Amino acid sequence: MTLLSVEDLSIAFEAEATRGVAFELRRGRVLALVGESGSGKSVSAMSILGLLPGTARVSGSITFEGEQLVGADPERLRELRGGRIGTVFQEPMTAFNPVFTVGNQIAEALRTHDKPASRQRVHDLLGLVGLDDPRRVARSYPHQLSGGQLQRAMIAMAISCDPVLLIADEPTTALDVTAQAGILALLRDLRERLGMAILLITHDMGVVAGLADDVVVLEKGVVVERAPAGRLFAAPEDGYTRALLDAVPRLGSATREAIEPSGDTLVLTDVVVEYSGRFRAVDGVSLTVGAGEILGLVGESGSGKSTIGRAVAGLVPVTAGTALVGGADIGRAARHPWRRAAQLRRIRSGIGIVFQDPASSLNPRVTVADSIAEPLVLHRDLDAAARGRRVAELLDAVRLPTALRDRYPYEMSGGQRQRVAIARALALNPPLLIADEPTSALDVSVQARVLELLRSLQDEFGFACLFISHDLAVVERLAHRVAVMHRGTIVEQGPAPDVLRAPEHPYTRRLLASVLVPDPAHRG
Amino acid sequence: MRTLRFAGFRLLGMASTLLVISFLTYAVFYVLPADPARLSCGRPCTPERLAEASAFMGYDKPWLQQYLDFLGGIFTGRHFGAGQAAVDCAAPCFGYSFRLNEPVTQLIGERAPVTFSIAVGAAVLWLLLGVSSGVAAAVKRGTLLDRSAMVFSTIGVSSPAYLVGLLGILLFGFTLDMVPVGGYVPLTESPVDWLWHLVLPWCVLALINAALYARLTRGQMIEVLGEDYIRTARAKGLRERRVIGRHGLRNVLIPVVTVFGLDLGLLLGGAIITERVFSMQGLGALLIEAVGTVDLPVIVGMTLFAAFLVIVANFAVDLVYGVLDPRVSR
Amino acid sequence: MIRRTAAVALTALLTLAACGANSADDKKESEGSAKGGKLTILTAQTDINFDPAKSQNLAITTLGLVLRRLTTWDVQPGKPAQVVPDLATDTGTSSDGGKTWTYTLKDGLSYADGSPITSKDIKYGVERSFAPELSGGLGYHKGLLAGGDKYKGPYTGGELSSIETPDDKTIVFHLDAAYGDWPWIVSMPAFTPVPKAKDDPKTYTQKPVASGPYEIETYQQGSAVTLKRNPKWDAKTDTVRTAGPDQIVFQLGQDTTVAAQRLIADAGDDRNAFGAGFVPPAQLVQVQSNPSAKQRLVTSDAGALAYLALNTQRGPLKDVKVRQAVEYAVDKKAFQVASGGATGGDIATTLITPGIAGRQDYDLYPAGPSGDVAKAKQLLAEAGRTSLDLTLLSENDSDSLAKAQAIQQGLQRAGIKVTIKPAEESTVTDTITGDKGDYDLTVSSWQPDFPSANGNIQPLFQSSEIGGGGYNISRYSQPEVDKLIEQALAETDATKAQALWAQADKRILTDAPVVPLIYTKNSFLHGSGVQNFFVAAFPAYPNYLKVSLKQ
Amino acid sequence: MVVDIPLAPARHPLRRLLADRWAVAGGATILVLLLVAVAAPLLSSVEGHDPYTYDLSALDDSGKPLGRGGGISGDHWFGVEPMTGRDLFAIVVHGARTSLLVGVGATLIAVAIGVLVGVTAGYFGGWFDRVLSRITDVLLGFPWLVFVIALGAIAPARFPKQLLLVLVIGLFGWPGIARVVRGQTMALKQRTFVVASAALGAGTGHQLRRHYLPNLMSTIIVYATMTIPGMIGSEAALSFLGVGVPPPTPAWGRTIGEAIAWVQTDPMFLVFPGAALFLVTLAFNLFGDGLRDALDPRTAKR
Repeated sequence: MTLLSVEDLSIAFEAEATRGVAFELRRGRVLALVGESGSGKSVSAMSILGLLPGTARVSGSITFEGEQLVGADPERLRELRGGRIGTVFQEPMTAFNPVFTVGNQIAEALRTHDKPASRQRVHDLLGLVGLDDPRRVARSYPHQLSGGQLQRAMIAMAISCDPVLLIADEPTTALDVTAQAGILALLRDLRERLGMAILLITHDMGVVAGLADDVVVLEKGVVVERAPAGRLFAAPEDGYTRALLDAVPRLGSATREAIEPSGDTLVLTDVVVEYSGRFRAVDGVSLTVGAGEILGLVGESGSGKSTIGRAVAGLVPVTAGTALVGGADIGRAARHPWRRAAQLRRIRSGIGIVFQDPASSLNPRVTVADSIAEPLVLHRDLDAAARGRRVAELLDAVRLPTALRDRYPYEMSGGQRQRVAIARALALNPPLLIADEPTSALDVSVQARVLELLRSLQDEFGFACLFISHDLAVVERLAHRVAVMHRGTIVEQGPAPDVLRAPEHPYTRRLLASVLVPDPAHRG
Repeated sequence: MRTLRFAGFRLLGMASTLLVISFLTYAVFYVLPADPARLSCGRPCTPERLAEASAFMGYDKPWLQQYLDFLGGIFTGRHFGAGQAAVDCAAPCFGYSFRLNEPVTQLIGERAPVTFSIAVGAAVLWLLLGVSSGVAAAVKRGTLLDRSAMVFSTIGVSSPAYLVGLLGILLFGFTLDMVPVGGYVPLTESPVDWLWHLVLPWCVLALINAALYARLTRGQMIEVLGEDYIRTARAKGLRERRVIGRHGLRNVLIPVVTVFGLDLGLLLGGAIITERVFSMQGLGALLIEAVGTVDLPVIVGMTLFAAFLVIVANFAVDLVYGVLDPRVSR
Repeated sequence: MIRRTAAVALTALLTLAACGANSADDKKESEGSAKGGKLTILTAQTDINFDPAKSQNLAITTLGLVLRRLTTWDVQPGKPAQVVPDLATDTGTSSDGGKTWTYTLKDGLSYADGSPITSKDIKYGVERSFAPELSGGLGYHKGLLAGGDKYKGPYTGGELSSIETPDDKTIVFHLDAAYGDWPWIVSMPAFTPVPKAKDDPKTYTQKPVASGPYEIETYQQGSAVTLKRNPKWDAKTDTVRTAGPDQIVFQLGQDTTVAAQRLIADAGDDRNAFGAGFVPPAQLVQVQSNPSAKQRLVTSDAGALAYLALNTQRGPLKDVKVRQAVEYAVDKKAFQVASGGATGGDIATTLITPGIAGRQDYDLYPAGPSGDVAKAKQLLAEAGRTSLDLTLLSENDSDSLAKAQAIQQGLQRAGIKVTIKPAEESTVTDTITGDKGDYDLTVSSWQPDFPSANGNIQPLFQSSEIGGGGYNISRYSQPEVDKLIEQALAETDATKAQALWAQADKRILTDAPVVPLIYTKNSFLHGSGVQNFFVAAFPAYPNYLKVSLKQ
Repeated sequence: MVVDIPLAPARHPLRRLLADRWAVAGGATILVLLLVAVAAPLLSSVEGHDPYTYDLSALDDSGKPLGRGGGISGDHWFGVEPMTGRDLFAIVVHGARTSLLVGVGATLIAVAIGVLVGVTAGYFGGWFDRVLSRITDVLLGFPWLVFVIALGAIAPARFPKQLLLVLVIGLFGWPGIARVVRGQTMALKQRTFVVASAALGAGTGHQLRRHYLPNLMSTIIVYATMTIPGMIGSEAALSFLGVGVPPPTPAWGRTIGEAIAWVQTDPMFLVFPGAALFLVTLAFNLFGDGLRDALDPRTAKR
């Protein structure tokens, strides 16, 4: 029985966002709308709720339980929202109003739809979504809870009025793998128990495989393929779908064998990093990265992996222990940034660094060429022509056309920007590259290409690399060796195949178990 | 424990700020070319009488000594002269005005109700006016209402307070004879007259400042309306009025309160122009008068009081901030 | 302050009785003195100091309503001001060649609390004015009473032996030297009775023990003072106070412009109000086009001298030729306009003001009202100056600045550049009466402290009055003139003295230390319900004691 | 909203500014006023008067301007000043010089100090930031009017009052911009490209020059534009209170202060300088608004 039927849906703002989108969702089923950013999947979902900005022009038809929603009375749409249709969003941290308690916001949803909003009911709902201590959660403000807890609370709010349809817009994207696995399990369970239909919006094929019955693939606002999940993963028909699936990093597909490094580029010994004298972000970490070797540093958010990256770059002082880069102690130099400025500078000239966010990795007021040339200006005494030649070389190395050199960051895509950032990091041919989640903000297809680029660059230049990531599959593609971090310490390290195939530490095992496999047959 | 330490540091900071300000004020006004003793010299003012008056008031001592005496007086109180006619200034003594024959603390107590009446009333009015029109403009963004609200606020921001005030007196006081043309009646004496005398200054101050707050509120509200939690609130089916009035407004109020705290300090500390325009003898008028007559104790005491208010206002803002925004509560 | 606010007469020599501005209307009104009503007085002052030891108040204004003295002034329209007995039965009998003065109190005098007024209270009142803690009042008696220079007041110094009170009705003053004007001295606030038992120096400024027809009902710092009737005051013992209104309210801190506008509008309570301050020029103009207000405007006769003082001890101004050039260059007409035009005053050429006995009219620098620029330039050239750059110290209010600018632009015409330095009133006073003399020019006005030529000349031009609080603000020092002044002071024959003062007047102006600008007139406004409001020739302030309300 | 709305093509800020009618009107008015200020002597000489010379023939005996509208005539375009007969057009036109000079001058000082304090506080952080922020907070609410009045009284007569005003208004005017700049600097400090630059070994000078200042520039320009009207207003308020530019140098605030008393007999005396002051403030506010909208990267993104 059809619950939701979308036909010939076209949405336009200043430019066209979707054209002729159509799909059907039946009671109790899970339909996934899949696509990369800009594919129009979120816009389509928002149009169902009537939550598009006033500038949007919508045409076509959306029928929910036989009722036409396009052009419907706003008051009627309001009643449906949170009533018959629940919604879960991507960022639980920002989706809750920071100034009210979680319980308060859930009760508000109940009251709005004239449901009894007793404290008990709120606690029951929070219990239903698997939160251990519903009373405490209800009393808490959003900033006092973790992302996973908040997402569960958000789901509790979405299902508070017994909706028949749940729209889940990237419900796990902002979460750690273990939390993500839990949320997916919860959604599956709720579907079973409450018989809801779920409209799942995601870019992650792993999530699709873990939850969806049917899949609709969107590319640039147009539906390119529509199929049951099993068939789609087994035999994708459309080229785009195939490319999308191929780009997804799969654990166990391509590990790299360990190499014999000629010496150690980075040596951390019992490194401790404390923030403001209290909080220990890193608690006695020892590791080495050999010359020409890529060490994958894996861990969930808050495990301290990024802090290690920053400590190695001298951006945060090391509280105790030593951090030697090419034999020089950057940890000590960073403790006295003024007294040891020259030393710090010298060590830093041997380190390249790439960060996560391509949107802010480049100075918006500076051209591509000037951004790449910055390290040259700082550390090499080159004339303008020589710098220009080097910039051209680097652009070439990261597979960017030299024509881009005079562009500004806002004139480029995220992937292009990240390539520029890599070029800048490599400008001085540094012996050590620190890559801190370099691809996690990119679409899968872009991510695959950037990873490929990094790998070939490493082959070509032979730098040592500290590769920090939360994504085990990504790490597996690049790293020779892997270190797993948990709560500020390294719980396990060793050659990549050993750690990722035959983990010894229970935490590593749990981590691996949580990784989603983009195959519906592997549902946990 | 941490809270205590924080509060301790905060209080220490406040005290040292006040100390620095009092010292600077003393230093600046001490170099004024006028002799404060001459005020109390009488006529004819012979050099002997002048010296006598100067010694009585303590102006004959080195100025650093005078400053230290002043500081001491805050904690222990002071006496000037001897015998039955000796002038007492009980602790906390922020100086004694020989021109007005009253301790500065008492003077401030007497004048403060005027200034507070102006400030509090105007502030309430301008907050109501500013925030509500700012919210309305943000919600109806791009409409005629929004644009006319913003045109009015630009005009308001561009108008000097004294000009508006004086024109207000002219129009409503003289021409239409609707309100009194300045002056102040204590609330305790006649609440109706009190209100009647304050209506015009309130409106003038409120109109001008509301313009600023309307712009601020509008900008903040537009920003807040773009936040995820607003979308969440809508997605759970809340009525638009509740989305704006509860989820939006609460978050908009946080920056508004910050700005407001500072403005209130400014207003309390020196509503000089307002009081002058409306012939009200509040703290601002007291201060101007004191500067004109080199009434040094009043100047120093008042400046310190103003600084104190500003610092307290800052502190209060921090507290309110903590209440409004659970993320910063320590 | 002598210069701007209140002025006090200290001599029995009286001005002529001409009083054109107080026309027939006022006289008709003065026939009846109705009782009752609430009178409002609008004043720019923000506090009223009722402590007689600290007050510089005129006998006919605020303090006179509440406090009585040994003698007081009788000021009535069309008549010269006289010193008349107040608490005393007469204006004093002298003996010992004018060194001893004896007064007897009237019968049936009592304070508001019913206790009798005694001569000991007056002695105590005078004594406490010597206390440094209570300084700030009019202290002329301090230099005249024997032993006054050493006495420190009753709180620390015991009694002053030169004042005797043989009984409760009699008081005797012993002076260091003979002083014929003593009856005027005892009309000053310090000669108010203060009962020792009620003397709390800390609160007496707001809670004096009333002896006059009114006592203080409420005192609201900075906003209002309300007077109510003193039931114990007996009209039979008082010849000068009519005590018309039942209640008198002083509204403090009133902007003079706003106050004048209110009085022009004449609405509500303002009908029963008058302004204590002069009407500003703009409102004088406004009054001209308002027949009702025009009727309620009262203008005094030409009185106080407004003049430009040239600091004779500074740079180019040491040269008499330069000073004379300034005499010609000044645009007196512009100054007159800036002072309110014809209602602001008459063009002045002499130091002794009209109405003072013995005044001789003359013009040493005949340049016409707008000055003689050519002559000024010629004199400057003779002095070897092509240009001059001077500072003018001015008070920082729009009226003073307007006047300063009138001077500025006048001198500009002769190539004399003037920079105006505005400062607060007290700063100006301190600078011009201080010892340093850091200014070139300043505009001042002088109401004679004595309505005698003496009052016009001695305080302003004797070399002993330079600095140290003295008002010789042109810092003029000329032995010949000093000698003339001493001679005139010592002269007991009035006619001879007047001739000497007139001689000094001319002699001084040949040295051009000051430029006489105008003889100012003061204008006041009152509401339509106010009657018996008049401004006599001297002092040029309204007589509060006689004002009543139409009933 | 996280809705993936396609990026609108980025337009150049200048084009966006030119598309804003009100901003263009404000900018044009500012230009005209600047021209008027620069050409003040020329303009008033075309009319035939300077702002200093008395013209008693234009007044009646009481000092009131002869003729209608405060003496408006072919000879005196805006009429004359009561009590002096000085030409009001010349006064208003020359007053623009005073207002703009003090307004712009004080803004330059305030912006210079504010940027210095804001950038260093935000950049260095720690106790340095805490001390500077506290000073900023206190000064932001400080009754500086009192200090200005007192300083006017103690400054030597020869010290140019205009310069004193510029200095004093500027010295008390910086806390606002310091706050904004500090906030922006702290935000920039978190931006990856700044962190990356530090990780590359860039020194303080390089970072400030290369990364901070260029990205703060639009904020600074917008804020400066929005500050000028406030500064002009401060000068006028001080002149109104009688502690601003000394006479006879024309200043709108002082003329307004004087005109208040005349408003019932000679309203035009108030209208001209009042309108001029209002107009210049309004123009700067409109222009500043437009500039902010045009330069704000957030509105640029939307």
